[in-house]
Amino acid sequence: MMDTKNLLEQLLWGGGYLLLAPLAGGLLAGFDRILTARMQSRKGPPVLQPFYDVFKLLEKRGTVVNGFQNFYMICFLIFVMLTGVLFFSGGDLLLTIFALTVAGVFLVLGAYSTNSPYSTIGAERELLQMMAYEPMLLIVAIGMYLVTCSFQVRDIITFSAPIVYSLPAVFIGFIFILTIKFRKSPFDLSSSHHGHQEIVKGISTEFSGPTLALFEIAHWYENILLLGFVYLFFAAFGPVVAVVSSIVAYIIEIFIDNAYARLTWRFTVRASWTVAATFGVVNILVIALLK
Amino acid sequence: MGTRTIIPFGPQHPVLPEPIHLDLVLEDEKVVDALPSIGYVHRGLERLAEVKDYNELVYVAERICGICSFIHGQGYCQGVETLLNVEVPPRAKYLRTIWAELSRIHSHLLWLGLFADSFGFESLFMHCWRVREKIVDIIEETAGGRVIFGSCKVGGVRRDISNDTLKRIRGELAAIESQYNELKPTFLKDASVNRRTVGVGMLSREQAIALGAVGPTLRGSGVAQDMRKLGYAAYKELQWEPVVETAGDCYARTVVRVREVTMSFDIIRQAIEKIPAGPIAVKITGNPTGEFFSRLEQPRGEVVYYLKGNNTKNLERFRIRTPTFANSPPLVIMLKGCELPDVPVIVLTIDPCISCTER
Amino acid sequence: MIEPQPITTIDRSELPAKTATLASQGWRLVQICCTTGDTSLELTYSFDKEYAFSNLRVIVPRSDAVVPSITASYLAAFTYENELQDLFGITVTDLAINYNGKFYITTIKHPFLQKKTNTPASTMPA
Amino acid sequence: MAHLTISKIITRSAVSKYATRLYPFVKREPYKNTRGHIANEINLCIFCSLCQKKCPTHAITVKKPDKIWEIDRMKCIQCGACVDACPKKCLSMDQQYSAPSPVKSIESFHQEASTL
Repeated sequence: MMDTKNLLEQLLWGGGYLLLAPLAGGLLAGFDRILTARMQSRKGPPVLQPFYDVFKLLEKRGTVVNGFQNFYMICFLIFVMLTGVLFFSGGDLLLTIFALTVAGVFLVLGAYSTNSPYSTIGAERELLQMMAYEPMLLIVAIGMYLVTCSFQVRDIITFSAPIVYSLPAVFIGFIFILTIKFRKSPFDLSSSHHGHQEIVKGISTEFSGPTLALFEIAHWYENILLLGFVYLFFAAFGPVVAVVSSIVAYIIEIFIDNAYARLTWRFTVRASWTVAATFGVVNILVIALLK
Repeated sequence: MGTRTIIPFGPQHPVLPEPIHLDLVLEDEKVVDALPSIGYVHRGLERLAEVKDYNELVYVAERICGICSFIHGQGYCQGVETLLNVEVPPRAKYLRTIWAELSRIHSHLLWLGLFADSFGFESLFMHCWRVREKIVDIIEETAGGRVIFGSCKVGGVRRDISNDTLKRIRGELAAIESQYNELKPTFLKDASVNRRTVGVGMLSREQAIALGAVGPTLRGSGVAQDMRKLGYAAYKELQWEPVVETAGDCYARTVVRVREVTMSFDIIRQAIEKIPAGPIAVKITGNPTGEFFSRLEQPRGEVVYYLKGNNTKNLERFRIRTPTFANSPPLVIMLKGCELPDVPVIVLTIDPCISCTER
Repeated sequence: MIEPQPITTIDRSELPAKTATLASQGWRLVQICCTTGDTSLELTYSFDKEYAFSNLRVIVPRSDAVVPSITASYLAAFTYENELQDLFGITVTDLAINYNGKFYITTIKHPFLQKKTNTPASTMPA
Repeated sequence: MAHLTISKIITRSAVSKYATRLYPFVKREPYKNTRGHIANEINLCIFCSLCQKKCPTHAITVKKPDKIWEIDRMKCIQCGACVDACPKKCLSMDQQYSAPSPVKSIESFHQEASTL
């Protein structure tokens, strides 16, 4: 049964996510660019640069190859937002993961609809990436269920003991696939970082102007959502420690991004399944046996 | 068998911003065929030789390419000097050696950076270029330009480097070399880098010879051939041996270049120690006659200048065969059967210089 | 530093056989070069084997500018031979990979055959 | 085989000052030899037009009757051939690069009659 107070709280959190996630995500992206630049001995842009970029993109004239392209991109953004709302209002973790997959599928459809060889290859790679990270995401959900006996985020977040203590290996596995989700080296396969590599930005090649801005904003929403997952592992330590832990996880991802070459999809799938099978499954078996 | 797609690679966005175009025929992500086309920016510099004074042509030769600029000028001058029967003073020979090796270091560091970029290693790319910048500074201090030296002329060199400056540069180079040494393990030992280079783009020794590969592409396949062994400039008075690797893959070609940078540092050190005093140029009289193939080792490989003089101010024929031109057929063979993500990596291992090729 | 650079002048009909011999002996094709004369075209094929340098020369009249291809023994020659076709208007027979005049796309057909003129200053490249 | 081989360099870079120069605000001192642009001490010029003859890009035009010496900055490649050729040594290589410009322009030096 849901009382009014609970509903209000959910609305507050969901609404708060919708409003604040792009702000936080954009700032995070700006911080990412500065830290990356410093790791490369450069000064880097101002922290607000991602916002400038997006505003500039929004002002540009949109060029589309296929009318459906924009429709798919809007669906992608809406589903990412929906996923975030589900998660932050304390909804079902499993549902969140599936909604995120649906969002991803819309992105892939958008890339396929353009008929460009680059985005087709990018879309194929994106599908392979989804194949690579899905098992581990499910293991995260199952692991959390085993520990807390609930798939509801609101129950997981209020669980008394830090989940990371019970699921250390699952956490490592999750950090591993976060690299794929954040589109960072060594797994930035579907959208190569620089425009002059083999697939010329791949999945986002044919998106421009306002549509590309939507892609960026969706990516900010997505990043905050993913850091929310990290938060869950540390929730019992209190909000400050948990937020700091999420930021540290992000810094680790930036570090990995700068310390690795891009690898191939074969390796990505093999490696992430191996990680899921060893770290994830072993951790879950241990938990299940100890219960 | 998957459906075949043709994906254009270049001319607008190849790995390095230069206009080479490859039509890649793909089956899924496997490259079944690669067809190169060039000629987008062909400049016809060879014909310019027929209307320009042979002394002025040095400036044209230096501008064939911005990266291997010095050696283009040097090769042209050596060719004309041979036709004129002129012996360059020893100090000029040493200075040419020092500048040529500086340009080799800066070219290889540039390549190492671009190569890192080809497999998506942005930070390694930036750090290679950070080190390269120091070399470019030395070049600007001694020659006046960052990449266009403008220092060679028929009969010698145009400017001297004082012995004090040379000593100071030796110290600076030692510091630069230690910075460079920090970067070496990432190319040689890093797991993610090795996964992208080892066993990729195989070229056997026999293929390399049959297809006319030159430079690090040839040496990476186990052929010890480095045109500096012909003994031009001061090379025959210095201690060095061609760098050879036998594996014939992208990794081997990387190792060749990584080791060559170290060797170039060493050659410069030796040259600074041995450099004799004396004049830096001789006076040139007469007009070139006869024909000569001037062969030099560029950072990218053997370059051949064919000069034919007819006892006038202009050369009758000036033909430049640049290393990238010779390395294109091996590239096509290496690309067949590779995976799409390996294409930029393989293309870069021949160190393509399209502006040279489009002379 | 002057290395011997022997040049052997041969007839164009001997070319495929001679290059096949060189290829079997492990010589590497260095370059193919064309020099334009008033009535003839002079082709020089250069080879290298362990720093030894050797050349074959074929002279063909401008009116009958046809040479056999050497791609049978040296596949790599296709770049040079396409260059000969596009810039010098030489017909290369039995060329393994023939771009049919599209290797260099030039505004003037066979630009290297044009008469040498003193380029006026205004048209010099900047 | 090793992982994270570059970690030492990127960590050190992240905590120390960046290596790049904030160019328009911070400029490096040019070297003594830097080939920036050609300068002409026009009052010493005798308008012999040797520089015009030696210039490989035909960037220099000398108009002896009008006592005008012109240089097309966009054509000039800073090779310094004119400086080497100049008999009066009125031409020199300045260390500052010529400013970038969206239009091609020819810079003229005019010698006042009174100075001769």
